[in-house]
Amino acid sequence: MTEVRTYRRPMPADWWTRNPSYVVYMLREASAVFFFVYALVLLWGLYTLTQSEAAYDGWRALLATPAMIAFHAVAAAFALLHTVTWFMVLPKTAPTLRLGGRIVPVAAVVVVGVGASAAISLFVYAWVAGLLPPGLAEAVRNLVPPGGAS
Amino acid sequence: MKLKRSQEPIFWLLFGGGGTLAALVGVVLIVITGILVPTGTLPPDTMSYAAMHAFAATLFGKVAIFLVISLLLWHGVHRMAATAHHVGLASAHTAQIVLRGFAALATAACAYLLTGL
Amino acid sequence: MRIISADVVVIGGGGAGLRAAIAAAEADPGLAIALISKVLPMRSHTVAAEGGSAGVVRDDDSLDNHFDDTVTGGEWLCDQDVVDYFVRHCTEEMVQLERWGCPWSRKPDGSINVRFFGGMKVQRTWFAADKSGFHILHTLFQTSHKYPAITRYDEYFCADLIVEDGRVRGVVAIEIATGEMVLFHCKAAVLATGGAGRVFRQNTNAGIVTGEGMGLALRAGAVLRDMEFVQWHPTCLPGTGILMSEACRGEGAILTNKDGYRYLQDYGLGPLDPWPRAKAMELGPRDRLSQAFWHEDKKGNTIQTPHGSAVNLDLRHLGEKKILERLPLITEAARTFAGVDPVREPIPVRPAVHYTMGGIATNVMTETAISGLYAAGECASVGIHGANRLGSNSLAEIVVFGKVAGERAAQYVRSARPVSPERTARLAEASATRVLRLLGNERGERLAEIRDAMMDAMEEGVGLYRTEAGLKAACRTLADLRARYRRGIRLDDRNRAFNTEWLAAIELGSMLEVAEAMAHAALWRRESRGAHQRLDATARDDRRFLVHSIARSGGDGAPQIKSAPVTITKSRPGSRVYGGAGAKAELT
Amino acid sequence: MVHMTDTRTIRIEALRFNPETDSAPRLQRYDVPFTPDMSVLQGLQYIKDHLDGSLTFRWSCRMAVCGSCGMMINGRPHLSCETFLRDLYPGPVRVEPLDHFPVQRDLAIDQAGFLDKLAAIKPYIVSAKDKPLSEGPSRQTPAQLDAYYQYSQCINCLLCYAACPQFGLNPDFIGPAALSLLHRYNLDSRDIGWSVRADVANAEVGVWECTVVGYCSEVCPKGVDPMHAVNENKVNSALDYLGVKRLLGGR
Ligand SMILES: Cc1cc2nc3c(=O)[nH]c(=O)nc-3n(C[C@H](O)[C@H](O)[C@H](O)COP(=O)(O)OP(=O)(O)OC[C@H]3O[C@@H](n4cnc5c(N)ncnc54)[C@H](O)[C@@H]3O)c2cc1C
Ligand code: SF4
Ligand code: F3S
Ligand code: FES
Repeated sequence: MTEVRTYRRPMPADWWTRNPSYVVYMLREASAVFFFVYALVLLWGLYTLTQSEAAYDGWRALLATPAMIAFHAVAAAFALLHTVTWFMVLPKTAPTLRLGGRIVPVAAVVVVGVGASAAISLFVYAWVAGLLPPGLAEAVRNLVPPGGAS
Repeated sequence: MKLKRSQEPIFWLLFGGGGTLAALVGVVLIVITGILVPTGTLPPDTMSYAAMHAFAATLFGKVAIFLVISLLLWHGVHRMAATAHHVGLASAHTAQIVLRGFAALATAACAYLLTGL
Repeated sequence: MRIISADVVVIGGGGAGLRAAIAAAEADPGLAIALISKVLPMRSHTVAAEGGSAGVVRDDDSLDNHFDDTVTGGEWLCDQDVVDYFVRHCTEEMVQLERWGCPWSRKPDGSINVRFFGGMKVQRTWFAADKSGFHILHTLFQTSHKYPAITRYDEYFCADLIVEDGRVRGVVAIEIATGEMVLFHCKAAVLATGGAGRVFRQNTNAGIVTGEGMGLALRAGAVLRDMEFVQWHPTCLPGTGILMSEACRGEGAILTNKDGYRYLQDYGLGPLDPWPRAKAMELGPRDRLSQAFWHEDKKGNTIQTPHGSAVNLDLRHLGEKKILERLPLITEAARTFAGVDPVREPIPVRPAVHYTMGGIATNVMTETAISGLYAAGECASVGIHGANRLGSNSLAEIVVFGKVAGERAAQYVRSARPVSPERTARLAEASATRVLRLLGNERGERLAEIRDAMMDAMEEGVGLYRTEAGLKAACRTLADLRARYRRGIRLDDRNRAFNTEWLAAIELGSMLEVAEAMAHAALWRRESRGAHQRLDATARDDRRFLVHSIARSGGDGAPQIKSAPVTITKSRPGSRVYGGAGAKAELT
Repeated sequence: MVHMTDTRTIRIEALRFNPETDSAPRLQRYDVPFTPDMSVLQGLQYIKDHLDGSLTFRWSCRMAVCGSCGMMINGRPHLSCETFLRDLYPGPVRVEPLDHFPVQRDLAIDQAGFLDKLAAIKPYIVSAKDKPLSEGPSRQTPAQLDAYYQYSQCINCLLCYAACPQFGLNPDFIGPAALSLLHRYNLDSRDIGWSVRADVANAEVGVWECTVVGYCSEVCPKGVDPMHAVNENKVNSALDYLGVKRLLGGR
């Protein structure tokens, strides 16, 4: 049999720069690096917390350096990108959602998801900042006994 | 065609858990711990040694800290392994072994530290 | 030359070929079945069929209705014993496709939905949205994976049949990827190579519909039947010929001329009301609708487009919801290829060549004149279409007779006597040499020149309306083109691997022979019947021409045309009327 | 309305590769006169008929349904028969074989790998019991039809593979189209479902090779949304891994 000769084009390491859709994908994936580093920063904080107050304060001083604040600012932006893209992909892992026979558009899922995320964020912020309405604050205190987060 | 069963589901579930957590609270946590508290925008004792100690002493606190740190790590390494492969840094397999090994160690360390509090 | 041994070789991976291969595999799982196709099976032209496939299911329908619609539609040139077999087996094949997963459109209770097609008394067309052929083909192709007896040879181009002592012995093919010549030794072969619409310029057919099966069979000693009957589809986009399915009209679309007038009422298809009505106005048969266009055009009532005159196919009154739900492919195609949104504007359409009623002559068992050689699908003339095919009968045909061909071939293998492979191999070598010679020509014309001249000759002389003078001129031109072809075509591409220019050159040889058979048969038939309309013999002449035409190869010369009897069992030739007159005729 | 007869000229740059003479592909340029109704495919046919008969590409239906004519047009996978030169004017138009596939010749890629994958997913109805044809068609409600219909629209054009970098990096990846067809049969009410094709979905080269790039769904000309098929099956495969797929109503 005559062999079928073919040419296999190489896949260069920068393939993802050739197409805007790939660039967006890589940016989305890059958010993972920030979560990873952020988790390590927290882990380091936890470690200092087990050591001594001085060590822990040292960690907090590190957090207050401009470089670290800049890092967190960028990380927050990527986290936001993650939130939006996560809800774009989420409906793809479930059977096609239908409401009254019509397919629910991805945009609707994103709006609901991002809305939920915003609500939770608001709650956490209010809790930490001590801005919860009294009734809710009481409920939270029952759940997380004194000392809480604030 | 040779088909070998993938062990991916377990890591994918960790990735998915981390991704969902990150999507819901990622932004607010980073903003609070990384920007608002260090810049003093929130009351100074918000993350004080005493407050955090007390928080980590509760069961809720332990679980919350553990989930945030470990799941974000597992989430992170999952995509980082793929990206490392994408840009030609390592084969998908090597990247997974290295990064997942690291995540496993860090998870263990986190659990260990929390039990000490 | 590479040699492969098989029991049955099926040439063609369209609906007919796949159904034949599956039938052979089911008849005898121990057979070695080779399925050869010049394109991946799912690229075959069956994929483009839109409207649907016939099969009696409604309580108010009957096999007799289907029989009558078919025979009347074919103006009594159908072999009625074959039509009888056909209508009795359509529904079963539709159910079979359903079992294999074809996503037929359903009624709310989950039962099969059927729609109207032109020339039908009762709705009988099974459909899968307007992608019926696509779904049928993919269902058959995917289902064929269930049968280990079938080995596919995708992108193998069949160049010749080897026939010894009146029996088929082998198939010579080119493996396209490498250009290697391959001989398939076989005991039986099924031709399922599709139609020949590409011999005309304006046509609805895919690029692969070049009539090679007919050419191969003709050269091997089989005969072609009823080649003068070529169906024009009345509603195609000017220029590309892309089809706006009959399903549009089945769903209620109307045809209007440049003044917005529903001109079909002037051509024996009216009156207008009540509407919709079976076999009237836009639901009349294709030949009548195409012919009405020709007259409207002559009267100057058509609109002018850069690709010739056209009339309007208007869907707007159906409403956006129904249009999008029932005719998604049409909507997409009209938007993409004509730049027209059918929800808002009428679609300009004109007739284009659509279907080859004639083909390799077979009996009801799909046997050709060569023993061990079977033919099914559009390449065959089994006898059900007569002078004009009824819409949605050919998708049914490819499965009903594809199955027969596969079963018959499997059965034939059991009785086939052993042969000397050396002699077959020698004949194959000779055939390969002939094919390879095309690659070596240092001088000659460009392929496209001869092909374009052929298409012009066919459009000009063998079109919707024919005359003796026009046909004679076409015959002369075609003879001349064949001589030029023999003198040589000079190819730019001299490579063996994936040389599509070479394949096109081989195709052109078959196309010229098939075109010549069409022209000569049309010249011979001095009457007007169904799709064959002569301006110099406008009446039907049952006394002289209630017979099939048979074309036999004349070698390098013109084909010889003879007649053969038509089998008439229960339906006596009557007049073929539609519209109000048709309803009256049926009452009496 | 544009005048369909206006003729302009556009440059088409085609990637050429001849396995008999070339060791690597090269670009060749052609100037092609075109009218506003001409597709890229018709531009290539013009070249083949009038300028260079050796330019090799696949086509058949020229109405976007047979899936033959996929190629990279200006770096993006398209069906060349439904991509119009007027939209690419003033050009140049770069046409290349579909990314990530081995090139057979010029714009023709090697499709054999895909055909093997298609065979591997058992692309046919596997039913619990054989009902004789005489019992007539099975019932399938419009809702049951809807459940899989979208995934049955795949024309096997392979644009999604050209869009998927994971396939580029690992040619063994079963890939978006084959996995969509796997899903199509699993979702069909006439099929016994997941268990029949689980081995393919669960495999290393099955759904788990996908990293949710999602470009496959962007380029798909038939709205199949292969990304959805693949990722819905990650959940199925994970449940199967945990041994709860059946408990949770998996067929
Ligand atoms: C646009 C359109 C719409 C239609 N709609 C309908 C409809 O609604 N209802 C209906 O009943 N009919 C319809 N028809 C007609 C119907 O689709 C065809 O008649 C039918 O599909 C033909 O099927 P086939 O299997 O005979 O041939 P094809 O599907 O044409 O298959 C031919 C096969 O032969 C192979 N082949 C050919 N030559 C060679 C060679 N030399 N070597 C190797 N292989 C070769 C090809 O690769 C291909 O696989 C339509 C036709 C068109 C053009
Ligand atoms: S899923 Fe879409 S892009 Fe992929 S092969 Fe099928 S039709 Fe083409
Ligand atoms: S592009 Fe590829 S990675 Fe997944 S979502 Fe589509 S298969
Ligand atoms: S030629 Fe058939 S899809 Fe383009």
